[in-house]
Amino acid sequence: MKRNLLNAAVFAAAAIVAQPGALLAADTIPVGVIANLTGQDVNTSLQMARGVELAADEINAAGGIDGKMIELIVEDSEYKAQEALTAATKLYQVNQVPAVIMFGGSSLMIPVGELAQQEGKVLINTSSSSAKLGDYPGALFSILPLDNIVGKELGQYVYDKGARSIATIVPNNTFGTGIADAAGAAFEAAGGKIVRKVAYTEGQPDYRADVQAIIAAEPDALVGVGYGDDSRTVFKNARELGFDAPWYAAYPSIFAVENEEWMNGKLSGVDNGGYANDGGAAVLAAYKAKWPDEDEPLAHIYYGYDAMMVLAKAIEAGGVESAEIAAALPSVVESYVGATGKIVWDDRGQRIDPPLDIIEYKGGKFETVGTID
Amino acid sequence: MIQVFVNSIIYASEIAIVAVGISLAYSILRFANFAHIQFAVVGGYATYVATELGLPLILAVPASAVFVGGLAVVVDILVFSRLRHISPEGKMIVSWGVALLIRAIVASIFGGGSIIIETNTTPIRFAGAIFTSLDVIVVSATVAFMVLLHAFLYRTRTGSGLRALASNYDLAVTRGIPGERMIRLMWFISGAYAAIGGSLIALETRLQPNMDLIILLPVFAAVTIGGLSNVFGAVLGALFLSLAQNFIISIDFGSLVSDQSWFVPSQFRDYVAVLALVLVLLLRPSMTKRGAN
Amino acid sequence: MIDFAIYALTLVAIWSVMAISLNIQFGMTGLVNFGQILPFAIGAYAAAIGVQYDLPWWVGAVAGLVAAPIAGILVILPAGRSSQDYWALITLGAGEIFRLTMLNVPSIAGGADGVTVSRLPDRTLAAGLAVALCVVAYAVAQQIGNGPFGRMLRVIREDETLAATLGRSPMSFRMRVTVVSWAMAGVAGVLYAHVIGYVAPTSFLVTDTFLVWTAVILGGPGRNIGVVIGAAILILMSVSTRFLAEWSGLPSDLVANLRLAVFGLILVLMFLFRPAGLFPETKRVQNVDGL
Amino acid sequence: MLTVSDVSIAFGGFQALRGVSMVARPGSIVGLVGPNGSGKSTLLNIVSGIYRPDAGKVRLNDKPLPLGRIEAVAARGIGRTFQVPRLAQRLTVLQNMLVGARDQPGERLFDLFLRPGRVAAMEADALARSVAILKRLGLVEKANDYAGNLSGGQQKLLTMGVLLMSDPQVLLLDEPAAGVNPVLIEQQVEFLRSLRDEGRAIVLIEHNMEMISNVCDVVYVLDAGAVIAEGTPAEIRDNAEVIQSYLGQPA
Repeated sequence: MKRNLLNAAVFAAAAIVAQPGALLAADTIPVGVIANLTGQDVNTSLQMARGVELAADEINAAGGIDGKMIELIVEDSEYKAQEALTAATKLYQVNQVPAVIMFGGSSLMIPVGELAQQEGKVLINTSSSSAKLGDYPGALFSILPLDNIVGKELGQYVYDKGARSIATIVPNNTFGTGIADAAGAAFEAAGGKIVRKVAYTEGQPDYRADVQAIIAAEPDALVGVGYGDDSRTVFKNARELGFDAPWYAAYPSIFAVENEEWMNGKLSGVDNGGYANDGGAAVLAAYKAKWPDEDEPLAHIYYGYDAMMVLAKAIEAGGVESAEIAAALPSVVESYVGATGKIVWDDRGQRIDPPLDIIEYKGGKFETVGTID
Repeated sequence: MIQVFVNSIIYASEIAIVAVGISLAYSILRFANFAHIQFAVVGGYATYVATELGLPLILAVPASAVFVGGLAVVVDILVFSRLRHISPEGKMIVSWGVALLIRAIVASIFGGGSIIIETNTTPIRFAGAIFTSLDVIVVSATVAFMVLLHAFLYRTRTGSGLRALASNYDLAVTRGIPGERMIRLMWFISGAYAAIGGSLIALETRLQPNMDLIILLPVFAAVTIGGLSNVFGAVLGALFLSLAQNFIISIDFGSLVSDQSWFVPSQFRDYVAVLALVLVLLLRPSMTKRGAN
Repeated sequence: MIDFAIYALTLVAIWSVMAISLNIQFGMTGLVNFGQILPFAIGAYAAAIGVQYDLPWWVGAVAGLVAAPIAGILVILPAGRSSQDYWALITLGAGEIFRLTMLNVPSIAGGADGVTVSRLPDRTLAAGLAVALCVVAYAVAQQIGNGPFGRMLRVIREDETLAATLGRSPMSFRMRVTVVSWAMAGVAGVLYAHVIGYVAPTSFLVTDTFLVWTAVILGGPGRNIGVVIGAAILILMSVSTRFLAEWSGLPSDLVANLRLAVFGLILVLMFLFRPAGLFPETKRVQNVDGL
Repeated sequence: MLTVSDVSIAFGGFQALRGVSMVARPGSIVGLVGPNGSGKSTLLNIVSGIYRPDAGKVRLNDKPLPLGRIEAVAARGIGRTFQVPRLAQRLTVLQNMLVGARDQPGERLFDLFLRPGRVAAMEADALARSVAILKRLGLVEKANDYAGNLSGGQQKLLTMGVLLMSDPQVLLLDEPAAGVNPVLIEQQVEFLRSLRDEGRAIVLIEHNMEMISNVCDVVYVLDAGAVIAEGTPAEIRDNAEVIQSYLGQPA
């Protein structure tokens, strides 16, 4: 709260002092960022935007791209398709940005992807995992990988950890149900039993009834995925209601952990590798240096960071025009190892075969305890 | 099954204490106040701020209640008192404007993300039901505040004055009850109860500026089932709604027709609230006929 | 810049149609509809479902045009005799029932994720269609508002018992008004779906209904040109705050919240100081000399 | 001919009318008198279709009226005014008059959009009739004023004008003279007589006994929901009991 007010005051003061209009000087490269700064899932979205910011800081500190500084223009999507399109139209047409890095579900990403394709612009997706995103090759590139591999590995992992009955809890969208189905199928194929499936609508004030039903079903373990405020609320309900079976997750690092002490040693799962590598560690260090008073960041900072980094490399290799960026992106990605590990794209610019790690929540943060080939 | 009742009582407690304020305002001013829901949200945030400043909850919630009660009075002085003569639906639209304004201010100050107020709770298992020590506090607090409100309305002169205004405003005023002063008092109570309810909800769930949109329909449904202007009817309405909501998601419909178990997903609780709201409004011919002559 | 202006014009035109459709109901007839987003959402989802089944675009459009007024009849038939504050809550509930269904039943239209709709490829074409729809809606609303039909609507708005004692059925007029205005909003929804290229439940919230309400209250209930200007002011304010955020350097979330605050303030201040709107309904003067 | 037979209605526990019968013939003026709360307005509300009685019938020309359905009763040719004049306050005097005209094609969407000629012809006709009636009422100078801006008396005259636009067989008038200045009352009396001479039946609630004596052919006296006396104004005036109990009240 204090931060927000303070920010506002500082920005207001800066606005009076600064020369408006000088923002887009000729020696900068404008890059658009679309995030939902209001509406649902705000915290997660802000984390992604900060990841982009960290990358831009790093690039600019190193002298920019061929001497030109990256200039970020952040727009709010309100988590609404209309506003996302307004933001994208403004960025592409008024600010003339060649590329936009965006956070948002498929209901926002797909219309903006379609716009980007029609206009011959570039969009980098950091958050949506819909299979339809592959329909815009040459315009829409994804840093976030598709789900089914992770889900499948998760099912096997849970069985290997000794669980024989599980309950699943996921948000009711393609991402959540996709993971639940893949993990459930692998788990059942290995010989396990699913005792309760929950797919919740996001944005509910509490998930008490869901958690109670899971407790009543007495599973050996809980398997799920989630992010943002909803995951935090699920944890809160589970903790308060005394649920204490282990928790296995796909992408545990994008969870917003609610209570460090309670979660300690309880949560593990299959995640994209990379956060534990040098790149990830460096981003984490930069984050803590820039925002020292904040809680542990979410994994979305790494996706935001990598998105900005590959974009910068593509501009460096190809040029500042959208077409040049789109042409250069697939090749620069091949040699890039970022905060989320090695990036492999299929021929439509969608991330596949992400490095998979087993990570555990210990002592307030995630530790990599193994890898999956 | 006990679990269903326990959950219903907990949820009903959260909703009821917000709902009584709407009924109270409706009984005297005859309009459904959207801004009331926002008073609850402000109450939740005020409690959060008070705890951040180091106040224990037992003081933070009353402080929040006084603050929001005052806010409700200020809103009345600035807005509603100048619009006593306009139609009920006009007041409803204005109250939406007030709600929007307050929500935007809250979001500007606290940011759009959600906040969880730290509480120390322990799980309790009783007769096969699981709940928490916080739940016990929430339910007891609600019962206590309801008893208090009942005693005020039925055991004090001021309270019976308020009831007289509710049953016939003009008549009560001609008999010497100071209408406008009592309306201010009513706003204070209504705002304070909203704040208490909002704080309890915040403790049980989480705080976010658009929390109002989540609790709007259940609260209005509870008020409507209770008969809009009947203060304690709203409590029964909340209980009835809550029972219906929790039963619908606890019945294993799947096992009734096959050996696969299938439950109505918990988000369908919202339907129960909206459908209850709409059906009750449609099926109240005696009330809908009012104003025919 | 010009492309952005064309896009903004498209939004202004679509939301103007919504404002006109609410104006016929509320401004002229006094129907307090807090669920005006419902016919809009029905139109948009009709377009989306049509596309899902690979039907040509016009099938979805016709479906939207037909389904929206049918929904209107279904809502008004049982609720049409309720007093206006009840009717307000009932329509609000009806809109939410539809949105919750789309949100919670993914097999219909993708649930929370929503579905793609074929997007109008040409921005100018989209703007042209939106403006054309707006002109048609305006013409229809003018014809209704200025004729004997609109005169009787205003009598119903002022005093429905008076209308009844004059031998008119207020219910019949309300029903017809609902059919016309919900059809209008339904078509606006169809066009909206094709302009945005995507339909998801987050586009049809209670808050969106109140955006339309703010436009009507600001512009002047009962005056078609007024509510169009009201909608234009709100949408242009909405898009221009993005430039304000960039220019001032204020965080865009703060600016977005301040914009909402301004919308709330508009509603309150208009009621307090200018209840007839910026462009109040005009007095219709007729020449009686020589008769 | 309007025939009310044995009409009763109760609200909650309160018996507002008990077995009231009344006849109003074309070309006659019937007066309803009695103290406040005696059921006069309730009777008018039943005849005009606002309430459906618990028992009894109301017939117009031997056909029962669809009681409880205001618009259907009005469509049968029964027009009424109210104690507090009901007008569309934010429409002009002229527009209020035009609203009174029946069967307007312009109130049908089909005709409004597709037969503008018919609509215009009807409008021109209604306009001419409105102006003629406004002239009779002395309100033509006010034609383009908002109805809400007229004085109370003028509003009462206007409500009668609006009624006449629909050419009703029966007029039910609830205290047309209350709060009206004497000059306008004179005008009203003239007007009522001319309406009667056109062959209409008029039922009149009035406390002003002078007006009752002047214009009524028959007078019914109601008390506590029942008719306690009926007759010509002269007979009623001579009924000492009636005078004692009820008509001594200030008019």
